[in-house]
Amino acid sequence: MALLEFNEVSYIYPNGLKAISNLSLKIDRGEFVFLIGHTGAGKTTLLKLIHREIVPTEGTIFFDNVDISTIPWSQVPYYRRKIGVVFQDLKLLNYKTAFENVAYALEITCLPPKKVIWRVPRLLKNVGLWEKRNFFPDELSGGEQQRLAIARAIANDPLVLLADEPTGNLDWDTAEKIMEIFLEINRRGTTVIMSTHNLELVRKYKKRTIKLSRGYLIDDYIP
Amino acid sequence: MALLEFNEVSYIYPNGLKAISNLSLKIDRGEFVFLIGHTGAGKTTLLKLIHREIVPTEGTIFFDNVDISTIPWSQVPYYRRKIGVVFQDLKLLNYKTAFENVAYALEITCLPPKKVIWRVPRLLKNVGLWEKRNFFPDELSGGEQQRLAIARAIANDPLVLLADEPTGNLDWDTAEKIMEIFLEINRRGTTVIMSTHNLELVRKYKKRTIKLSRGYLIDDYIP
Amino acid sequence: MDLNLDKLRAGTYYILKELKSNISGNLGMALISTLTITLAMIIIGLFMISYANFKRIEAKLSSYVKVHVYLSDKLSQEEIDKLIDKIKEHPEVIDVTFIPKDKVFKRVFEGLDIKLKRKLVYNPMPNLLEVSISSSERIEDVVNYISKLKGVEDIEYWQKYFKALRKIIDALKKAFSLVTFLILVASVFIISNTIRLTILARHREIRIMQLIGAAHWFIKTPLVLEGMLISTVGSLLAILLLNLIYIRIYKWFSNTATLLSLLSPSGLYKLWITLLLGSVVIGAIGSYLSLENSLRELERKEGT
Amino acid sequence: MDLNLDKLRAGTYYILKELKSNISGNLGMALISTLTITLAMIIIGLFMISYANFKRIEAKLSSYVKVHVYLSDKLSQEEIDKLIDKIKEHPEVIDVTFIPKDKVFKRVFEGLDIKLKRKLVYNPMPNLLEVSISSSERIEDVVNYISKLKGVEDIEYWQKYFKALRKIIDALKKAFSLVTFLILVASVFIISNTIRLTILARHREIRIMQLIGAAHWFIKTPLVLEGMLISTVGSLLAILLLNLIYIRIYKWFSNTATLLSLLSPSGLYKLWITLLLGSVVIGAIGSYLSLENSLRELERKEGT
Ligand SMILES: Nc1ncnc2c1ncn2[C@@H]1O[C@H](COP(=O)(O)OP(=O)(O)OP(=O)(O)O)[C@@H](O)[C@H]1O
Ligand SMILES: Nc1ncnc2c1ncn2[C@@H]1O[C@H](COP(=O)(O)OP(=O)(O)OP(=O)(O)O)[C@@H](O)[C@H]1O
Ligand SMILES: [Mg+2]
Ligand SMILES: [Mg+2]
Repeated sequence: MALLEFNEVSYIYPNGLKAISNLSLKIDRGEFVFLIGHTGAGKTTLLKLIHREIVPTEGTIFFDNVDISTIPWSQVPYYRRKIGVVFQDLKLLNYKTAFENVAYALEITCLPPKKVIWRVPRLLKNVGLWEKRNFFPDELSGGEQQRLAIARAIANDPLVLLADEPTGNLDWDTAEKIMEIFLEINRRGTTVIMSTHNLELVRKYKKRTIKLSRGYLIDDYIP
Repeated sequence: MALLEFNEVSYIYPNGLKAISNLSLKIDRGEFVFLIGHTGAGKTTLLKLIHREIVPTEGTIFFDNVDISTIPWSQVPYYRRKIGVVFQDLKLLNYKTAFENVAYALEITCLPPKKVIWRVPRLLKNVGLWEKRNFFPDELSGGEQQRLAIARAIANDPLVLLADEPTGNLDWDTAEKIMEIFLEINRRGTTVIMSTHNLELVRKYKKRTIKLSRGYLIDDYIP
Repeated sequence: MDLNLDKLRAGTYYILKELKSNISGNLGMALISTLTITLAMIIIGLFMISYANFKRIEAKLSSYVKVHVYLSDKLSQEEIDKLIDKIKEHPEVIDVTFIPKDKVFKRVFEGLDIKLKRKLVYNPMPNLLEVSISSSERIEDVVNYISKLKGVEDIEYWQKYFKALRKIIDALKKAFSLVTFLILVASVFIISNTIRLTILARHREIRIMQLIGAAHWFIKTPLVLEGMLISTVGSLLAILLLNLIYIRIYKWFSNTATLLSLLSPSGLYKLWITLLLGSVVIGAIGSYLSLENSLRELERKEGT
Repeated sequence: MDLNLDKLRAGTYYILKELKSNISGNLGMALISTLTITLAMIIIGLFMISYANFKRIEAKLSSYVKVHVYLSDKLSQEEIDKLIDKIKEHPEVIDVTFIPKDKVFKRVFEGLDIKLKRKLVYNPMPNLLEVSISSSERIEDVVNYISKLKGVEDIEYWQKYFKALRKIIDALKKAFSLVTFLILVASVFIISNTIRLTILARHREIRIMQLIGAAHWFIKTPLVLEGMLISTVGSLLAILLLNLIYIRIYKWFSNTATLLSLLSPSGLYKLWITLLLGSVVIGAIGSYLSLENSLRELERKEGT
């Protein structure tokens, strides 16, 4: 069975805009998927649906054979922990330092402090932010903030990683380094779904690519 | 005389980090300049200095032969109006719709309401957001938000346009459209300084390119 | 010139528009802070009403003040008349009435309400002067003055038996004034703090406006107006509620305590106007100061 | 099991850490809201102190309540004793003292403080029973009861002459209770509103925590604790200030009005404890409710 299964999913925002139209899709455990499409195509909306930030207006989404719309409110946080997310707008906690932002993702699982202190430095070093560990998000450059969001997203060794435009503020070299990190955790079993506008990355890494246009799935191929 | 002149400018952030080191630079009226460099190189800091969001720790910046550090606090807003900025983190006003965000940039100059109502639609259509005019920023996709920030930045026909990574969330086609807009206002006399990680754009448009690395100006060439 | 007038008109229009969008964009906060201000205003209002009525009751009680001067039997009518004139010379004395000893006797026992069926062989009572004075506070003065006059055998005054009570009332009055003052100060701070909180919560927006190039007055004016509007609406609500409460209390008082008339509800309009103006001023000052604070803090960050 | 205990310990640690970082991250807001709560608590405290002292003064005044029962001359000593026993049967009656007519005569004139140098041929006064009753409020009851007994010629009571005053005091008492209640409610709302404002201002952060997968309790607990801490610190400050103020008032009262003893400052510790506990509870409830609100609103947005 697929890890993630969309069955004729549509989503209409409260203001009436139909962002996802009749979308069916299967993603297996351990896949690496690029999500592309013009701006406003519905990439972020699709990721929000998987993360259960929103629930489908029509259709169903199965995660590990569970219809995620049926997860009760109190269980949603536990579902979300299985999924690491790099939000397009980063969503860093402004009152916490870089270190604390990453640590927070571990703390919510009540991981013992020792393990947190052991794991966070590795994560920050991975994205090249160890020297900036005591900086607050608004003291970081745009690219540094993005890397911090990435470190946080992968902190929990999630089952699925949703990365929404994770290289938008990164130069090519840094973007490649980040891609290496994603490929590495993908090799270790994490399913990665990454939205991007950087077609060069898509071309270079040759992974399954899903293309959206105005909410419709118009292409799904492995180069 | 150059429009903008940096004389051995250094900037140290309050936390002690030296983001700009001993930078001298001249930019003439009507130039189009790409600002490149790895993440954390100091591009945003350089733009902040021009915009007088921060003032140099050492050295002086002349704008139109005026040392901008000496502009009194009460006059700073009027100075800033000469400069349109696309902030890297967009800085949209969340409680205003797309229309109102653009209109606000005109309203602060006390432009008569009629002219505002006449000009805003043109700006929104320019960036392809006219249908989304009544959406609030958090109802827009990442790319749409970025285009909104661009519309706002050029609303006032600024003397200088500072665009900090304005295409980071845009697909190639949309990025090219935005570049066309920038080139158009540049032709009409606006000096444009645009930081970017998208080297393909830099390669394609063949404009003066300034490269920063760890706060130092390491390259300044016209291809 | 024509252009400047246009700008002024446009600026005014934009500021009002901004005010509207500020409030609708932060409706939850606006409502909560309005409610808080209503409550603080109710507290102030209750105190001011209480104070006004307290003063009134106090004045009423004072108007009952009379001093009884018992005269020596040796005085002739002429001497008594002279004495009355002398007493009248004291500035606090309003009126002096002569009461002959027969009436005094009757009064004492009637006053005590003891049915006295038996007759006395002779009247043990002296002649009496009843002296009305203008205020209970200066009574000791008057008593002192009179007691030094010739022919005065003894002085009695109502208050004497209630010196304790009088002291209680005086002490209460002072404590009450103090408490009123403290509560007034506290409420004013609560109101300006509430407005401060709503402005603190908008730091980000204010910073963005500054960066886009909005002039200080363009940023400040709508926010100050908002602070004023919030506190005006808050105090209007408070005045409405207070009026309803007061009318109830007033009615219920006039039923149970006929002797004690409160200020009539319609007589409070001056108080309401004071409250309203006060709150507008507090709102303006509170928001202006916290804005100055915010803007200056942002300025500091700028390194200028 | 061992693992769960570890988790519990870690969770507790993180929540306290979060509490600390919340406060240091929002220091301005925390300070302003603490101050607001201090002020509201001062208002509550002033009222509770006033109320306690008012009650005390009231009780003191009531303790002076004595009813004078004038007896028919026809009663024998035996009949008088019987009458006394009957009066004592009334639950409100504390004590009955017999005063023979000679003493009554003396008292009436002494009580009125008229120097009576002349002698009376015979005593016109009746015998008297002085009845102490427990509360001035039930006096009419007692008087009614006694007046129906045989051998009672007349009843006189202090209050009678001050029925107006009594009514004023009663009315004041009720008005005071009402005002105290209103102010209490208002202050409680002010406190919980203030905490609401600080939580509203953190909407964005709360949303992010939810999206990262923080459990509801993990988000809520530090914020509820913060609300409790803010209102605890606020009320501790208030208690400190109130104590200082009260000691002043107390000292100054004991100088000026010796007859009127206020509650001693050390006797207020119960009040302080009540205030403290009250504020902790209000802080907890206020922040809990507004968090529930916020979380539910965000849930609604999620479309679930
Ligand atoms: N909260 C919202 N309410 C209403 N409409 C929304 C909301 N968020 C997004 N939209 C609209 O839904 C459409 C799809 O948005 P989405 O964010 O999924 O696009 P995207 O593919 O991520 O675009 P981008 O590449 O620019 O990030 C857009 O037209 C956008 O305007
Ligand atoms: N407010 C701040 N306080 C302290 N340090 C800062 C602050 N803003 C940026 N920095 C640091 O200054 C350096 C330069 O930052 P800047 O934002 O100018 O980089 P940038 O070239 O714009 O990078 P990017 O491409 O990632 O946006 C970085 O190392 C960053 O960590
Ligand atoms: Mg998107
Ligand atoms: Mg930058």
